Amino acid sequence: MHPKMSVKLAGLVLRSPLIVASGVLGSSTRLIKKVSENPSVGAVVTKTVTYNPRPGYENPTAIDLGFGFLNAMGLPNPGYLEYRKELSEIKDLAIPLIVSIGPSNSEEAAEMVKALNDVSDGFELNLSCPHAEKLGLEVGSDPEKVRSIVSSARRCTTKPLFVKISPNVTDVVEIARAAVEAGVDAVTAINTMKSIAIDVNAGKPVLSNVYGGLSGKAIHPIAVRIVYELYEAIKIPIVGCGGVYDWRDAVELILAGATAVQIGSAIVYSRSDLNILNEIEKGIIEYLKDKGFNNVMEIVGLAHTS
Amino acid sequence: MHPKMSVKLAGLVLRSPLIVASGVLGSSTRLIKKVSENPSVGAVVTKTVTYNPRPGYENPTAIDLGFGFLNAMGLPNPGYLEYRKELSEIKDLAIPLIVSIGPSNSEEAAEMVKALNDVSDGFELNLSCPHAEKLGLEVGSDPEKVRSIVSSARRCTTKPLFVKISPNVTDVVEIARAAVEAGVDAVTAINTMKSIAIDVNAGKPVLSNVYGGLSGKAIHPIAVRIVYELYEAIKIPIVGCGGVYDWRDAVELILAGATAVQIGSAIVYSRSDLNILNEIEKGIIEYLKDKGFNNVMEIVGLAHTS
Amino acid sequence: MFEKAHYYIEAEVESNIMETSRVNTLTLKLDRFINIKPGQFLMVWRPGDGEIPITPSLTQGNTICLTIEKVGFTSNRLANLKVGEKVFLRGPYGNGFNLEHPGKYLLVGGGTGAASLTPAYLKLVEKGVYTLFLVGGRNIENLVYVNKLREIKANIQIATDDGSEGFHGTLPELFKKTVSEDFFENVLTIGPEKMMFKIAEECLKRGMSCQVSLVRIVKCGIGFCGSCVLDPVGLRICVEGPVFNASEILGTDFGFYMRDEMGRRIEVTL
Amino acid sequence: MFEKAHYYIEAEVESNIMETSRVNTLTLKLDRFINIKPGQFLMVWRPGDGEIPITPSLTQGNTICLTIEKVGFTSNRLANLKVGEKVFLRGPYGNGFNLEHPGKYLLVGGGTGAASLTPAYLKLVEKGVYTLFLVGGRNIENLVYVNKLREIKANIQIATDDGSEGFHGTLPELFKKTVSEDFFENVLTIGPEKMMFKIAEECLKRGMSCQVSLVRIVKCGIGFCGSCVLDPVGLRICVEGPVFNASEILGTDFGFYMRDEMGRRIEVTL
Ligand SMILES: Cc1cc2nc3c(=O)[nH]c(=O)nc-3n(C[C@H](O)[C@H](O)[C@H](O)COP(=O)(O)OP(=O)(O)OC[C@H]3O[C@@H](n4cnc5c(N)ncnc54)[C@H](O)[C@@H]3O)c2cc1C
Ligand SMILES: Cc1cc2nc3c(=O)[nH]c(=O)nc-3n(C[C@H](O)[C@H](O)[C@H](O)COP(=O)(O)OP(=O)(O)OC[C@H]3O[C@@H](n4cnc5c(N)ncnc54)[C@H](O)[C@@H]3O)c2cc1C
Ligand SMILES: Cc1cc2nc3c(=O)[nH]c(=O)nc-3n(C[C@H](O)[C@H](O)[C@H](O)COP(=O)(O)O)c2cc1C
Ligand SMILES: Cc1cc2nc3c(=O)[nH]c(=O)nc-3n(C[C@H](O)[C@H](O)[C@H](O)COP(=O)(O)O)c2cc1C
Ligand code: FES
Ligand code: FES
Repeated sequence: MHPKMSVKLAGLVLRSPLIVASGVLGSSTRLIKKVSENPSVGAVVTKTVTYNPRPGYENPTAIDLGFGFLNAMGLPNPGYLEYRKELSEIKDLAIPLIVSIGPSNSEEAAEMVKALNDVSDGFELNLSCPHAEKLGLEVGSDPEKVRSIVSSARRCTTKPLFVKISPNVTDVVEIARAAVEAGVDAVTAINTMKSIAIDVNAGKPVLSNVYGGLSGKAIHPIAVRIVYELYEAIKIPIVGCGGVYDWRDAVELILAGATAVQIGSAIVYSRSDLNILNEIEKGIIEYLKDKGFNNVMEIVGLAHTS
Repeated sequence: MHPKMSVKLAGLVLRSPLIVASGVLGSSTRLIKKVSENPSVGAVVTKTVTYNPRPGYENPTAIDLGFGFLNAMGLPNPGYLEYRKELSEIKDLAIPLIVSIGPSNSEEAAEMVKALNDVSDGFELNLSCPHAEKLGLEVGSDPEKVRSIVSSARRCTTKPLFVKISPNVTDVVEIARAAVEAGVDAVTAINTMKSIAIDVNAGKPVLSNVYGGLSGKAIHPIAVRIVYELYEAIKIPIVGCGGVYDWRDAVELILAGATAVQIGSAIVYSRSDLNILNEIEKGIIEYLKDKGFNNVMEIVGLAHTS
Repeated sequence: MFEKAHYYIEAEVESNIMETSRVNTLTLKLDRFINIKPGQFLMVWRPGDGEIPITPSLTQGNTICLTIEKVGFTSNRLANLKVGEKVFLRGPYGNGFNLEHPGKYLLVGGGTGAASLTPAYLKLVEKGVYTLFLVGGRNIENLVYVNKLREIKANIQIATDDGSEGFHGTLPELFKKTVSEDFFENVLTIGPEKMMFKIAEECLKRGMSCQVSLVRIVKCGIGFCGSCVLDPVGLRICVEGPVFNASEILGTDFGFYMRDEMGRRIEVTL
Repeated sequence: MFEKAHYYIEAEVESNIMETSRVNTLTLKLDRFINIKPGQFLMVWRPGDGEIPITPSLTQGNTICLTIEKVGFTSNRLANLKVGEKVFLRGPYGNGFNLEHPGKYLLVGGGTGAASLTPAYLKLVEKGVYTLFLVGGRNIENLVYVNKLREIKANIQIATDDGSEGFHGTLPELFKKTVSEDFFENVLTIGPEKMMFKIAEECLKRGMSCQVSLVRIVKCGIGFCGSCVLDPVGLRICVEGPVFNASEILGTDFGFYMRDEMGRRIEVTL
């Protein structure tokens, strides 16, 4: 742990602002334990679990576009009750474990949060998956639904509550404000951009679900914009996510206003111990040293001052 | 002109479905003439002109991200009256000239269309520029404003009327439907994605306007998705635009449902005679030959059939 | 100028040969050359029919063979393709076998594993390395790729559970009984996981190097979805695998547990 | 792994020398080495102050000089930077001079053009090519970079409009009067457009090769915004230029018209 890297986020103290994004490397709790041993990892968000078990979509579920990735995994997960069992087996995790849940309404949100409360250090409400029916973006693009789900989750836990929002809306600030008013502790921005890839020889969309979510490099400038917009509009912490491949990408999000940064797609370029996070951390520490900052929190939102 | 490439679009007959997108290579009417001499160019859309002259934003106005570009030129243009003079000097253009206008309300739309009607072969209403105040996306994200501006333009011309829409909205179909109901002949999709780039050493947003529009490769899968969505929802032709760098990118948009395809950013990789369009055309012709099609219109929307 | 990282490779079926009632071998002509190391796999897609990982059973210029067991929807569709039909490939993915180890090689292939090991066999023979290929199946009707192996005059020994051909018994039994302790330095194996586990244990006991090609549910194929991860070590079949040194993975879920499509931990049965 | 195409280069002001009341030369230390051909330009950005194109007046490892005339907001801000302050550079952009033509070179630099031509001068001398440098300004107080050129013992001749130094008259006049018809094979010129136009015409008449470095409003610098286009030929200063063969652009708007920020066609006055 490097003293420059420790941050406070929504009541949590993280040894590093680098968080493993939801859904990457799946839901294996054994893997969470392994990943947590990487000292550059500040927290892990689990794969999104839903009320009912989901097998996910048929293959193809992902495609590498070079400048980003398209995926429609379809939120495969064993359901929150089964997942609870797995989570309860995790012992002595050195870092906070944030459980991502994908409720389709406020009742599901309440039940899931109650059931998972004692096996988690916080919740991320995934109201932004662009390719799941009746979940994710379908609820997350309606401020009223966001308000009701967040309120419901809020009533069931005192642990840090994050809401993960989508770039696929006209006004992200409106959605974030609804969540803030309903009592969320921090906003994660962003989930993937709804997209399609068609194979010209096959003449068909590649993903079995047709629609998928664009992640990686391609969405980074969109993520920076949304973090920047949110920072000017809301008072609670923001977690930046989208296309972070190196320390510059991470610093960009932090300067835009993110207190912490999630890394998803870039782990493709990494060993499964997530050594890419070590490189990103090293780069940030070097940057802070160069510019004369004592801690990464000093540069949060700095791009806004004139 | 290649027989496989000729398309009918909103009452126009184009010798090729490849159209030069609005704003690239600026507003020089002299250049339009030159570009029209490239046989792969099917039509040209002018730089967006506005009611009042606009100097555009201060530099930096553009940045190359490698996987795309960010720009906030700020719609620099001499205003529609001055531009009318320039356009009236163009003689004997071999291809249709589509004039892009960026009205902020229905009155401006009416006046501009009336004034420019005799010097154009059609209009593209830019209701989607993500970085101009009181113009573009600011009106184009509100279905009511779209309806009123399109209706107003429609009343003033019988020439083909295109509306160019933005990916920065929750529901593109709602916007497109409003335009269709108001009498538009075709929909151009998409304009750029609102984004920000921050230079980590400077610690500041690069663009003087802070916010800019992401174009190029990065937005191509988003453009394919929106064209695909529109094709399932509306009955009028769609013009695809976004990240077309090669023939595959163009064919992807056509298979998704585009009758024609606009090329913007990729001209960076081209000489100013737009030789990149020759390569794209060649690739499409080869593809059609390979797959046994007589004309490019036969593959429009083919990715939808099962 | 920017290039897309991965376009699907278009491939046309040139022939489809029935190996057994459950297994077919497709010969495909690819639209471009790709360099596939023995043991690497391809994702094989047919629009509407799904996409599954397959380790080629032959690679020769633009021509490859896929030997496919019909276990479910997609494998059935692919195994039943007709000449002239198209499939779409991405890859190659994964690490493939390390054939640089010095010494003699023993290959142990169960079921379609015999087919998947053939490119490694050919490569070793080409290098002049002494190689013996143990091939197994339930019975004479269920031996896969044996005709091909005989055609190329491969040095094979056969085992069937019912003794209808060759050795009467399983591959691990054949291995233990007929392979002398210190003759081979290297073992490569593909087949049912329980079989591979036994081979791997035996190798470890004998101090032989053993490379195992694992199967898990592969979705993305590129390393970020976590579907194919081997717990608890977090090794990805599709990136760090599918080939692992037995010593690396004995003591993990190898041989005992895998995960289903939902990520539920389930027992390995075969 | 993916790399961003262009990060800004960070540069620190090492010194700022006043050339004339309107012109300063900054010496900058860059955070990395970039290879800049004589005649190529950089986009020079200071957050809040804007970004403008400048052709370096010296390039030496990680050190470069920018000679900047204070004509408006951004150039004033940049020209007044203090030691230790930072600027951000992108580029190099454009084609630069072609110095491969055989024969002797005549360089004609008006105003800051003398500075911008200096890297070409140094390169030619390094190559052992005979080069004469004509430098012009309104009067002795407005000569730019002459101290530098004298310091490096450059082969220069000076012209001033009022005769306060060197030849009494303009650069085209000096050129016509003192350069013999067939001595130089090549002319390179940077300066006010009307001056360059006269030089270019004279060269054409004499059958000399002449390369002109044009100025238009550069916004994107990368070739897609159309701001810098030379009408009606559609050549982009930032990509196909800024250096053009006179023969290519005589007969275009060169010498007569440019476009303002809004894209309005306006007359060239200087
Ligand atoms: C690296 C690799 C290489 C492979 N090479 C070959 C090969 O050369 N030839 C060949 O015939 N098969 C090979 N397989 C296995 C093949 O991919 C599966 O049989 C196939 O995915 C099944 O798909 P399906 O749609 O036909 O069956 P499904 O309908 O998806 O499933 C049928 C049954 O098989 C199980 N199943 C599905 N996929 C897998 C899997 N990946 N691992 C374990 N069980 C599974 C299901 O749980 C179900 O019980 C390989 C697998 C991997 C990971
Ligand atoms: C390739 C290239 C290389 C250059 N190299 C140098 C150099 O080495 N040293 C140097 O001092 N200058 C150079 N210039 C010119 C310099 O870029 C402009 O003087 C500068 O952009 C003016 O910016 P400003 O904000 O200070 O002035 P503004 O406030 O923008 O404008 C002041 C006046 O200058 C005019 N103007 C602004 N920009 C331009 C332009 N690009 N072309 C013509 N007129 C313009 C305006 O219309 C206005 O009348 C170069 C220009 C180009 C295109
Ligand atoms: C394979 C894959 C699976 C994902 N699964 C989830 C998920 O279950 N829940 C969720 O909130 N986000 C999910 N995401 C989105 C990521 O958490 C992240 O928001 C997005 O990918 C952008 O970040 P990146 O560019 O760093 O990947 C997934 C992304 C990928 C690539
Ligand atoms: C430099 C530049 C200027 C642009 N100016 C305009 C404009 O004036 N009007 C408009 O409707 N779109 C404008 N656009 C958007 C393009 O027309 C196009 O919609 C967008 O760039 C996506 O296509 P591309 O990825 O091929 O560039 C501009 C884009 C660029 C890069
Ligand atoms: S299949 Fe997705 S990580 Fe291996
Ligand atoms: S400055 Fe934009 S094209 Fe040259």
